[in-house]
Amino acid sequence: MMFDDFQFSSILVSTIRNAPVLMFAAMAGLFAERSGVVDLALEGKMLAAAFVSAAVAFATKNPWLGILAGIGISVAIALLQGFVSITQKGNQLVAGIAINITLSGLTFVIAQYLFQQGGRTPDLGDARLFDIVFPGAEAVAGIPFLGWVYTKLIGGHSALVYLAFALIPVVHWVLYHTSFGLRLRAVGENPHAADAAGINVERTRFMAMLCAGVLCSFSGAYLSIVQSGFFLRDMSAGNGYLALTALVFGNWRPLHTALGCLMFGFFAALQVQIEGVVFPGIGKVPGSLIQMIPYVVTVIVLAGLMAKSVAPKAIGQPFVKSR
Amino acid sequence: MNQADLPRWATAFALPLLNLFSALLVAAGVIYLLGESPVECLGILINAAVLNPEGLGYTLFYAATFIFTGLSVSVAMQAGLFNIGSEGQMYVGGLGLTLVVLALDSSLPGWLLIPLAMLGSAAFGAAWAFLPGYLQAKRGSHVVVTTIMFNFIAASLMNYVIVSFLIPAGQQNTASRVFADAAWLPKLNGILPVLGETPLNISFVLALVALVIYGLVVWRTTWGYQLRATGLNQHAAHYAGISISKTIIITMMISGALAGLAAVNSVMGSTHYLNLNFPAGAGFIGIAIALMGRQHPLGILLSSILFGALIQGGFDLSLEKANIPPETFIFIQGLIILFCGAMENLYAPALSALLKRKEK
Amino acid sequence: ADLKFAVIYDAGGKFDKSFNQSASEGAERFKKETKLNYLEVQVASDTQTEQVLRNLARKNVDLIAAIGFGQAQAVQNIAKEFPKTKFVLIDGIATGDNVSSVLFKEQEGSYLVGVAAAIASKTKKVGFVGGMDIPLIRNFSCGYAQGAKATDAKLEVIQNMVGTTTSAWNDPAKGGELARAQFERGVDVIFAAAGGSGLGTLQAVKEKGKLGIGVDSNQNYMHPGSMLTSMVKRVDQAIYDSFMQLKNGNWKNGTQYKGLKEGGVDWALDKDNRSVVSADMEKRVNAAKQDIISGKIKVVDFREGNKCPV
Amino acid sequence: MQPAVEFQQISKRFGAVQANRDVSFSIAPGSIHGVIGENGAGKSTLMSILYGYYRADSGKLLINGAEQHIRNSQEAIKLGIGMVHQHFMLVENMTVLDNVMLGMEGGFRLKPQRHEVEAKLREICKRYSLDVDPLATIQDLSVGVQQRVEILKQIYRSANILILDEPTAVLTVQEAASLFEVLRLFKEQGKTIILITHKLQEILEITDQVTVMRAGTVIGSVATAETTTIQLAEMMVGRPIVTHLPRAAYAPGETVLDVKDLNLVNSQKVSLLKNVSFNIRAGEIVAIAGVSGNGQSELLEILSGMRLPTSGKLQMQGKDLPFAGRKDADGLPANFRELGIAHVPEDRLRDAVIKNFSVMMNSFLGYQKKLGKSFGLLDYKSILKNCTDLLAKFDVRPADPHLRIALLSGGNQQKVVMAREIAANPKLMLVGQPTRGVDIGTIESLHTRLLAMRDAGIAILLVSVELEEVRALADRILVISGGAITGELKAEEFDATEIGCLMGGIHTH
Ligand SMILES: Nc1ncnc2c1ncn2[C@@H]1O[C@H](COP(=O)(O)OP(=O)(O)OP(=O)(O)O)[C@@H](O)[C@H]1O
Ligand SMILES: Nc1ncnc2c1ncn2[C@@H]1O[C@H](COP(=O)(O)OP(=O)(O)OP(=O)(O)O)[C@@H](O)[C@H]1O
Ligand SMILES: [Mg+2]
Ligand SMILES: [Mg+2]
Repeated sequence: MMFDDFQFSSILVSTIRNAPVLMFAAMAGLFAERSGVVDLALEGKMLAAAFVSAAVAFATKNPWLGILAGIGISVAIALLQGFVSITQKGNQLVAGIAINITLSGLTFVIAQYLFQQGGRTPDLGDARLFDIVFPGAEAVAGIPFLGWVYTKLIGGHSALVYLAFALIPVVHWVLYHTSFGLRLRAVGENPHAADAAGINVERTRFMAMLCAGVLCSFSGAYLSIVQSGFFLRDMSAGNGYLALTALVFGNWRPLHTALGCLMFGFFAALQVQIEGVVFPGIGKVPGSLIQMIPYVVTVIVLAGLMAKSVAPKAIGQPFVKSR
Repeated sequence: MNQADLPRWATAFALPLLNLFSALLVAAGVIYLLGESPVECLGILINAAVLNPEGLGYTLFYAATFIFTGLSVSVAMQAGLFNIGSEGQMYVGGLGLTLVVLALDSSLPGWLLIPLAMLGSAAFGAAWAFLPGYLQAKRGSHVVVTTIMFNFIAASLMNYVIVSFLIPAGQQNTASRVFADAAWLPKLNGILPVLGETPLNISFVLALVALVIYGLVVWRTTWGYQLRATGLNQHAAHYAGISISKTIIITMMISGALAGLAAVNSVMGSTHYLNLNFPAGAGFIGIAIALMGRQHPLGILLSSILFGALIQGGFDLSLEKANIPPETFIFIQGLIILFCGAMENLYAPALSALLKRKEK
Repeated sequence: ADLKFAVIYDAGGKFDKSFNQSASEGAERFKKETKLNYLEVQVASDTQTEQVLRNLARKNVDLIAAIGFGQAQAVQNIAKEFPKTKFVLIDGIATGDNVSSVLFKEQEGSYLVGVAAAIASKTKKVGFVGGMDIPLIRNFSCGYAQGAKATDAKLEVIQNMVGTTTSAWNDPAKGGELARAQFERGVDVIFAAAGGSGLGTLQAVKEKGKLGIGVDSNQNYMHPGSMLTSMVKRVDQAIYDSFMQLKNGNWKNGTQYKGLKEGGVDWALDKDNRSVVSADMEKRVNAAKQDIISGKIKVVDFREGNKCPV
Repeated sequence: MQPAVEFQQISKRFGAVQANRDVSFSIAPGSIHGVIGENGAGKSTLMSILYGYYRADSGKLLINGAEQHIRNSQEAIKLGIGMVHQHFMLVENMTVLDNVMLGMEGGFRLKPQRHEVEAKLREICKRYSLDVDPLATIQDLSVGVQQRVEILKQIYRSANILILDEPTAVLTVQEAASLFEVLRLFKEQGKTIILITHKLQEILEITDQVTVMRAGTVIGSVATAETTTIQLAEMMVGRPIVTHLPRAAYAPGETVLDVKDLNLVNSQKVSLLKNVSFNIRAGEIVAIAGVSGNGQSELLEILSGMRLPTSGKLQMQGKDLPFAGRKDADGLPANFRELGIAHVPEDRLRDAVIKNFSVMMNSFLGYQKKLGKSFGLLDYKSILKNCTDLLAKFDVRPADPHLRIALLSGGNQQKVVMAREIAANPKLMLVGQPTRGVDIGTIESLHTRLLAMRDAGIAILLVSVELEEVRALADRILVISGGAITGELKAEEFDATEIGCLMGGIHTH
């Protein structure tokens, strides 16, 4: 295969498919972290939601019920995380890591107990979420550029993909144009000031965790009932941490964070495409080195372009009303 | 409501024990649901991990690795740096020692080769941590993010190096050749035959030494003072004339070196070759250990042993009980971290109330 | 007393839908036929392998099957320590009077599915999704490419690996994504050798109405009609044979290489893929099989020179 | 008439500290009530109880005659209580508008309310002559303006009982005066105001009644008209206070610090210091007077090595200060300290102490390198001894070297910092706002220390916004405005009006 072989169009479509997993999780993290709770537990919530969504979708043959159940479990875990890090004022990093480890084990154990397939659920078959084909897609498919845009780039994805992209302006709006968003930001920036203004800091943080729970569940559901069609142990595969990276990268702002997710999606897609490509002058780069691309790019971008990211000030600190 | 009202014995022992007990109670519930007797399982677990000398040997063997990764994470935390990259640093550290060993194991005696190899692992680990440290210090790039990235990069790089250069011709195991005997760490069962056939080796002793040095350096030296000052208040540290960037870079390199040294135990003490993904999460467990052990030498030691025991005991238990997959113990580890590491105040109010009532 | 048997799976685990699972099927068949039970364990690291092997040997297990190349060194060590215990090692080589090593010529089976893929492909582009860039997986892909290119020299083979960490074997989302990316580049047949991630690949294949090729055990049943075939690696047979030999008293040590000729690898043709395998294809694949067995076609083993001829 | 607020036997304890003990007094509606007391007397704690931050261990709280159990600030706000805290309670990266709205948004969508509130704010600003831009971001505002935002918040919330905890600690005289104008307007409207301050002059100026606290208890409540600052001071500290401290005759030695053409331009290309030149000689106190935010902080930072100047010649005893060729100031303060420069920074909590360290561990911050034994080990034995000595000498209360320093009151933290820097036996002492938030007893002792240092031949640079302090200490006064020195006066030429003009950037000569 030669260098000019690789296809930009395919990379773009792939980017759009790759991004939602990160986008949901990063937006979930955004709610939690803007409220001052470090969310290292994205991975765990994602995994739990992936499992429960798949299991329920399989049992009921209905992907929507699966998604609903996924929301339930993810919210439950987020609230547990809230109990530990908000009510108990425990170490938020420990809580996050503990939840990830716990769920990595627990999802396997339960999946194994229920299905006896090595921590896997059976194939969902028709209970997977279908791709939405836009009306008239067939008719325009033949038109050179527009056809591709309509049927492949913006059409032909699952509902969750559209939800993910729709979320970007919504999260932005909630954060900056509603009283909830105002309180959320205040609580994450200076909880003492918020408290003095008569805001219940703990309740606001719990609300944020609730949002984080709901959003993160979509990420898990997307993995299991859209992308894979079954649940497999540890299938979150580090995406929770990547989402967190995108969040830091995006300076805890919705639009920039989404951009970060798209960037990861893009480089993952690019990496797929240039594996095995013969570069002029360089030759074939070993696949394992190509796997590094998204990560190396992130480091370079972080070090070069957007050196200083400013976290919400109160992040990671439990709110204690004294000196 | 807070710990301050409680006597020392309560915060140092009673609360952690109550928390450990709670975690085990939840675990027992799950084991019961899986159809096994929790009491019997606990018996097997304790026997396999602690009472049986050989099992204890394995427990301590695993603990030795965790002490190093736990120290790696802890020392960075003292400077306010959350080093998630111990995993990658340990992995690359393994390469450092392997290169030394592969080059010299036919010519040097063990007493010279082993320290050299350890130096190699520390140097490579430190080098791998240098860039995240440098970028944090000079460019303000978040060390959490860069170290996560460096873990992925290490995985790719090591995959490339091992597969392309280290696998002996015609072999399919994704590992270097087996080291010559000179590079095998002396085992402790030479001195303590009761341990039986365990890979427990002198790196456990080294780990204990490292704990002591860590404690001394952090709490008793000027440098340690500067380290903690930087971690607690960078403004004040700057005011005090401490070079923040130097402290950050050096601390990250020490952290990386400690992570690199974690490779010594598993590579030179057990498998005697460098294989793909050999750290197997030990770097991440180091985070849990540092957090649970509150970055305190004794805490790190105890949580390392607890985790070693869980891995060893859990493995043996899953051998005996087909219904309990080994993953159950990942779950239990998580529970223990959650209860002991993040909910340390769970029982403080109740205990405090109880003590007050007794006083009256 | 009854003979005692044991199987040690590697980190992939008994249910990997791949060679560990195949091993367990072999042991299960043996148990059914002989009513002789066996122990089974899964190890997480190379250190544990040694521990388990020693434990089992001490419990006087007569024959221990160790699955996966990662266990080679441990088998070598423990076999020396316990000369009375017998060991059968899959995918790796250990020496000793009490050790039998079984290796498979994956390249030969892969060659056959490569031929099938080349015939089935309408776009003249076929894909390969591997778990990790390691010699074993390279050998699959190299055999596959050899078969495909031999059938049609102009045919393009596009390869991707899932990752470089252990999650590379457990990332079906990425496995699926690789498949979709390959489809967009025109691929219409994909051979997936990526453990759990490969299941995601095959799922995507089905969803997009393309053809997939399974690996290790016969995976045709997973998506009937969407599976072109599977490259079966008869680990089950190797385990079954080894157990049986011990029972019958004719157990032998030494290293065996099992290719097409020895029935160690093959392509799978059953009711589930009957509909997609044309008579012509069946004929040509079987012809290639005969040529390999007879030696007329030499399939290069990637591991020998760390190079692939195509 | 019913008192607006009545405390009955309020007690509150933190661990070993009895912050309030049986506190009882009442506050008449429509009055301005002063609360004074030494650092750590329990003033803030009492107000926090009133505002629902803490719950009293025992005692009763009556608001407008009815007993109330205020469990949190929401409930306090509902009762019409507002509080302006010692440390501003503002979200720094938000606008004034958002800060005012916070907690009182009045609907899910912000947009419609934003317009309404903005209009209302502008109107309030006009009515009370408060100059605040509702759309400015807090972190861009000077402390004086931030203070106004706090007041604005309370007006917007139409608080009827307003608590102000040391509102003037960081304000200039002018700023304080305009604050008091607003408070008088409040009073006219029948609002009740509780004012905590360490400046007795202000008590006399504006309050109707004053309550004095000491060690958690009430010493007495008196009508302001019937008392004097001297009486109040004595009630507070339990002994007479000397207001005019004795000092040796002005006899400066050789030049210690020489600053020539110092310029500082920040990353946004704003010029913060402009051609600043001056010198300080041994045995004199040179004060920099000015409204805060006019370059004083930056000047101190540069002279202590915490920040690099853009250009200029800085000499210490005839030798250049060692920063030439450096890219950043990382680690530089250590070099400056070695030359005998000690520094008491303006923001002690941020720069001068590590809150989570014990007093002892803070007692050598900055001098840690000097304390090393062999192998870089710290010599805890002598550290503990030194620390115990310092605590005794400076009367730090409680004198417990193992206490976390955050648990000391602000004044006592300041004493620890001063003690540490003085003990270093410097040649040049840089002192920023040494008595900010400190009670008068402590001010007296800190001033005595500084004068003793001067008399001992040490060069001292004092940065202070308190003209009283400048008058009490300085031998020479430099006035800074907009980053430039706008005038210089000798101690005997002290003239508050002229200094005020210079501070405003108006040259009189
Ligand atoms: N949250 C707390 N935990 C422990 N001790 C506290 C706490 N808050 C206050 N204290 C202690 O209670 C006492 C009273 O403190 P408070 O802040 O009320 O004093 P203050 O009169 O406001 O002093 P200042 O004039 O310095 O502001 C002090 O000794 C202080 O150290
Ligand atoms: N008098 C002493 N003699 C010897 N060692 C001491 C003495 N006082 C303190 N130390 C040591 O110094 C260490 C830190 O002292 P200290 O507890 O005052 O500081 P800290 O800021 O509270 O520390 P930490 O960060 O652990 O809370 C302690 O762990 C102790 O080992
Ligand atoms: Mg106060
Ligand atoms: Mg104060």
